[in-house]
Amino acid sequence: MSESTKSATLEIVRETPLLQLSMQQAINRALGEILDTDDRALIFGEDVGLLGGVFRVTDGLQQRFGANRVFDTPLAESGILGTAIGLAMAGFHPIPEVQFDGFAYPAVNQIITQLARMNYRSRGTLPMQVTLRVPSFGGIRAPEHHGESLESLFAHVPGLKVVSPANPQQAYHLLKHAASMPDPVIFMEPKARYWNKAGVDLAADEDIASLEGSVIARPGKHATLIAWGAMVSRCLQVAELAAEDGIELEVLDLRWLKPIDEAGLAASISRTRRAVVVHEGPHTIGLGAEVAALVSQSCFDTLRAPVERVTGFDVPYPSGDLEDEYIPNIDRILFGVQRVLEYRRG
Amino acid sequence: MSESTKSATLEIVRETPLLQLSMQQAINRALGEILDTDDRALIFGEDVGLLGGVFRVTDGLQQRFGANRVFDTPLAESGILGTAIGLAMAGFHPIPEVQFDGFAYPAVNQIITQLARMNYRSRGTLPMQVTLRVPSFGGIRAPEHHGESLESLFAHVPGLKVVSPANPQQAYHLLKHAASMPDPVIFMEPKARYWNKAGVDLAADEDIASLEGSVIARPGKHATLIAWGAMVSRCLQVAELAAEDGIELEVLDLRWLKPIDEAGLAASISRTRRAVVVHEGPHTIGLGAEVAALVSQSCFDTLRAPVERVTGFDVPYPSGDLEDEYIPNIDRILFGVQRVLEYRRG
Amino acid sequence: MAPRALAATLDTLSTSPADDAARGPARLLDVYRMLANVRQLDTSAVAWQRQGLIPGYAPMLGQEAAQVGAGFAVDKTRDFVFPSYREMGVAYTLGVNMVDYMSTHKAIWHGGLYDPVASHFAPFQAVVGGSVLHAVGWAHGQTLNGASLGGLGVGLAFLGDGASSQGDVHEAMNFAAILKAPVVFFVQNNGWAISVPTEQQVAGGSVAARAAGYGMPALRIDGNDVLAVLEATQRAVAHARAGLGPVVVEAMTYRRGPHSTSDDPGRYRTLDDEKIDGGEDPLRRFRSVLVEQGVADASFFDKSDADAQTRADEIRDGVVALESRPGSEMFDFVFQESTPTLGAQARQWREESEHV
Amino acid sequence: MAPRALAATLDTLSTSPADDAARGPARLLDVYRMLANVRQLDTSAVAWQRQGLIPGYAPMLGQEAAQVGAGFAVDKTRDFVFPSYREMGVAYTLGVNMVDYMSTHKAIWHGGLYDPVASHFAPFQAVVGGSVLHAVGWAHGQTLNGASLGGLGVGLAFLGDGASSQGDVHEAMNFAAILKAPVVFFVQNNGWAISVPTEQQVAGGSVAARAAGYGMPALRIDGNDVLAVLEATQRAVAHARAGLGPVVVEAMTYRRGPHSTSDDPGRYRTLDDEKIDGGEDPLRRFRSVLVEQGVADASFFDKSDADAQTRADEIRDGVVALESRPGSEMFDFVFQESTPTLGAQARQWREESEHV
Ligand SMILES: Cc1ncc(C[n+]2csc(CCOP(=O)(O)OP(=O)(O)O)c2C)c(N)n1
Ligand SMILES: Cc1ncc(C[n+]2csc(CCOP(=O)(O)OP(=O)(O)O)c2C)c(N)n1
Ligand SMILES: [Mg+2]
Ligand SMILES: [Mg+2]
Repeated sequence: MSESTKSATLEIVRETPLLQLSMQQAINRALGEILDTDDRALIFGEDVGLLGGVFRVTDGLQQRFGANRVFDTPLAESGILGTAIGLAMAGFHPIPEVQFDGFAYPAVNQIITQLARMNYRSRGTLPMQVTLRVPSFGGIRAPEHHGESLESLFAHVPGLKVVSPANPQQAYHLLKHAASMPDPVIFMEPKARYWNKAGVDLAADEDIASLEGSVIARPGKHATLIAWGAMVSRCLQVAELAAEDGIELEVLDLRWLKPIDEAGLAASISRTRRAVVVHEGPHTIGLGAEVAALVSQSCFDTLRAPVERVTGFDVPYPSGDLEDEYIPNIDRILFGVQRVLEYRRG
Repeated sequence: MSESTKSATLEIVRETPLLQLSMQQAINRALGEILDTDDRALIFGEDVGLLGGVFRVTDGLQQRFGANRVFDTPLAESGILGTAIGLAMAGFHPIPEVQFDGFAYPAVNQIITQLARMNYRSRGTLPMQVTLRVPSFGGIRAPEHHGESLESLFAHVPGLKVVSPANPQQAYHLLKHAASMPDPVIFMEPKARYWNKAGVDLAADEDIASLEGSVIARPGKHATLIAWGAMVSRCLQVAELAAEDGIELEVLDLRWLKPIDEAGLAASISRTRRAVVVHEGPHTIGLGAEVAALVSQSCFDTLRAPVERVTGFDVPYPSGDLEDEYIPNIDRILFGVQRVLEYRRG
Repeated sequence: MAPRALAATLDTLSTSPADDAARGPARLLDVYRMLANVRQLDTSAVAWQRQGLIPGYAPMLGQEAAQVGAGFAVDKTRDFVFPSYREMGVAYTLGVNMVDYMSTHKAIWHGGLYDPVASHFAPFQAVVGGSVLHAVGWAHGQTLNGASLGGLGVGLAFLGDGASSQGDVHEAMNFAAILKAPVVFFVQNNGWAISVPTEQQVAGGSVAARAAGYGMPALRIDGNDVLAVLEATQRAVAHARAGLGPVVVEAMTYRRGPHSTSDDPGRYRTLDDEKIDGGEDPLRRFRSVLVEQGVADASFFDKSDADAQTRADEIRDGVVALESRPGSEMFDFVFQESTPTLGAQARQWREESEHV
Repeated sequence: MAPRALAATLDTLSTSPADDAARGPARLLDVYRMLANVRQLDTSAVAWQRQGLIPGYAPMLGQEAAQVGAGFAVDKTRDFVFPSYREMGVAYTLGVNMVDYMSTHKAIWHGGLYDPVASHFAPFQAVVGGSVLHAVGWAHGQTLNGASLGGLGVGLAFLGDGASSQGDVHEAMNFAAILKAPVVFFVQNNGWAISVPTEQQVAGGSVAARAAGYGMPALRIDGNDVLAVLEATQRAVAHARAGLGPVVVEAMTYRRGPHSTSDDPGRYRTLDDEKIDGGEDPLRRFRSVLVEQGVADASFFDKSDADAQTRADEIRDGVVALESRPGSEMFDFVFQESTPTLGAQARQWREESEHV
């Protein structure tokens, strides 16, 4: 997608100083603006009110918009999603939060059988403008179920759109964009990146097209690393390291996990001819499998090595102490890069 | 897997007449034997008792084994699975039924966060010998949610094993094998095949190895069709048709959807050099993506065309009238075959 | 199984001003006409299935009083009904286009072809307990919108005794009571969830009895007495409309037919059970009332039944005429804004299946 | 928030023969010693977190009476406890190895390193409401096994006021009542679910009050009175043990500390609120009782507190000494019988991470 490259460039060439925001602040700011401009928008979930959410992402919003617009619910995720669906049927724009990814499972029935199908079932008469925020992925040494990767589950479900920002700039704009869409969007926030500050250009959202598809986070020519969420910055680190050895890795930030930017993937990999997809979730039938299958098909003639997948293992997400063994670390990604670079047809 | 071929051959060379059973009868018979030989085994779910299940799969079992061993539960799938977990913790061997695939969603939280993790969480001290039967897939013109394909969801989850039989012989033996395993196994019964009769050799289960991995349902050399559940017989039909045109298609019945028989896939496709994977579930991040990714990697040098995926579309499972448009039909599979056969490097 | 009137906290529920009108003779005749329509269409639909016109159907024989009574209490200019899969009688009473409603049983479109927004009747829905929370969310939306003249719009969730076992129903009742949402949980306790009798389903024996645990009023009523249902539902709706919060109405009725056209009740209950537990036919009961009150006579019933037959025949013609929806609609209705992937799949489908 | 003793259907619950023994002086001293141990370990664990020894902890300050009282009612030769994530005091009372228990807070192993089978204490579990159904299933297993001399083994599910909102808890109560399973649902109503007070969580205000809807007896007790908790739990256990079915015990208590070491209660309640709502410290209350009854004096308390400190220090040493589990265990415990895929992943992990 050519826009992708454009928006990446944008960050480099602009001159006015950027606001330094953490992703948590950027999302908080976007939510405030959404509530401000769309009075059908409602935020609710567990502890999103007075507490401002366990990650403080909704900090100050109840104080600012009142307890009708921003409210705490009882502790029941299916209830939260089911209520959101009913509110959307009544013409509201719910922006529910599930407190941690691992607690989206109790809501899966409502998400799959109801949220994702209501537009279809009603033949388009009951659109589901529901923006579901899910603090996602691991890396914060949290208790069990507090760091999971549900993108494969969500993105497999027809009727859902899924997006994950990699940095504060994206988080701000992608959330506003997602919230403007008349379809259910699952917004997966990489919680390991909540506190990292980076420049945000609040005015850069004029061009909707630049918010669709993937972006090239770093251009390169020897192989493409494909990642999303917190793995994007890790891949950028890997690219930095590899550059010291003269290896130029392109980093493609997928951003939209559904729909997947097939054209963007094909464009990058037909140039670099080698691909490594990196994700935190389990390997088997992870989103990496889809990416590998797509690329293996679209770049069949140009690929010089099998697509490598560096992913979480097919094991339950381990406790904090072992999390660095589980989440793709720099070493494992480098091994993957090495495999695609050294591959020779047998 | 060499055993696979052996067992396939077995069906051809044996001389004693086989019992003609439908899959529904074969499963019923297997369940009866399991209850007979393992007194820790319990069957429960909605309407599995007096009614014998809506598909009559548990017909007569309550009468035979009593209402302590075979019992109806209240209408709550999370309750069924959660109770099963507790019974397994108490040393029982639960064989719960979820009435239709689409009603497994309410149980997903218990399945993913509890059933699949209890052995891990307890460091092997609380094994989960739970055999969950799920009438699966479409093709019976049923109401909404009565025909879904949850294999991608299940097989992605670490800690679960997943298997789907393609014919009565397999159903009988695979269920008994699955039930003998000390880990949670999801047994996906292709409901469209419940009523088709075929020969069953009750005595053929001495060789456990023959129940693992995939089987070659029909040997061929021009391309491999990979399928499971009800799609196996459809692929066999396709192979029959193609043979009239001199095209010899191999049909690989995957059987185990987790763990996937990577060696069996590689063996077949390194011979045929072309692969089409066929499944009913949605395309994106379907199990077909994993199969395509695996094969694209393991057969990178030998593949002569990109792996084709002929699958359900990324749309909610449609109503009966459109189901033949949704489930891969013979035409669509043949188009897929054509694409892999006619592919020329650009 | 004999349904007995049980008014848990009846006193807290104000009587609605509509009650008297509900008992006026014209209204009573309307109610009967609708009962006759529903009975006829239900019986016809079973026949259509036997004739191969539709692949399946879930009869509501015996539940006409519960459904028509409840339907008459709905203000379809501002209330909204959240049905399950057996609410044909509610749909009919609400004026849903019945050909479009029946389309789901013809396997044309899962949610039905009717317009849920215009009908104030949510799409047909098969996940047991799945739509109950939607009623709560929708109702809370009415609170947020603020009451207009005459009070709040009320969400009516229809669920069965079986559905009451689902976790979602508990979450819905708790959310509704916490939010003070204007919802009526209308439980048709028809004695069965497929083959499982209420005693093995509903611990304690009554869904209405659970309401107290949420601090919610409840009415447990004879669901085969159409006027009792109408009155109870009106009172419940009035309570919710006034902003006083949710109410449970448990209508004790009986599923006189099979669970669906593919069910075989002989496996789990005898014909004698059915006769004893089913009690008197709700239509016959209402007919006696009308005759006793001198409101109607045999010619009225004959005429109503004949009209019902005519309407059922018209609906049949409509259902026969219904054609499959074009396959392209599979792709069209997934999203409001489609995606490139879906567009590509639709194109491939057209090439391979429509050969265009 | 002042906890009041409310005995919903107390009369149906027989008094257990153990009640008197429970009040014997030796037992009373044991109870106090355990309260002191638990208070000390809890306070220490918070300190460990501040010192960076463990990454996080969920304090149970203020809930000692509820947890120790309940723990003393458990027969650990045949009952089985299904905890959530805040049941340190129950674990301690049951004799769970506390270093192994604390390992989960050190982020060593999610379920804890203790042996749940030997301890009769299920793995540490963080999904709110997630283990309640397991207690029901396990308990039904005891029914199927048949009562041995002295009655059935009882499953004790520990849940919070927040957890009571989960659909699973409803399904569990309904299943248990239908199955007449020997389960005690022990609710610690500590006033809060993170930042959400019980009033916004539990419609109707009481989890115990819901039991009636399932035809189940319930006891609502002062959860800060350790003897009241012990007695109520014993009665509930005895009821279940006798095969009379499930019981709800709602212990009204107060979470005096933050939800977890990363929580900041100042955002949602004031120190004044805490003082007023928290009431008197449960340890101090029990101390007064012991002094009044002449069972213990200052030297006993000093000694108990000092011993508790010693034990906490020992546990600290154990926790400090705990090393990370080898990464290979990620693969070892997924299944009883591993798979080729997992084997290959483990090999690759070893090559790339352990360089073997
Ligand atoms: C979540 C879910 N589980 C199972 C089913 C299968 N099923 C359809 S209807 C039914 C019984 C429903 O009983 P009840 O709620 O009493 O309604 P009734 O059929 O009596 O109208 C069952 C088990 C379903 N549709 N949804
Ligand atoms: C299913 C689920 N949703 C959300 C959470 C996040 N969470 C952890 S504890 C908690 C509050 C629990 O409150 P309560 O049940 O009263 O127990 P308490 O913390 O007071 O002991 C929440 C929301 C979770 N662990 N599980
Ligand atoms: Mg029913
Ligand atoms: Mg609490």
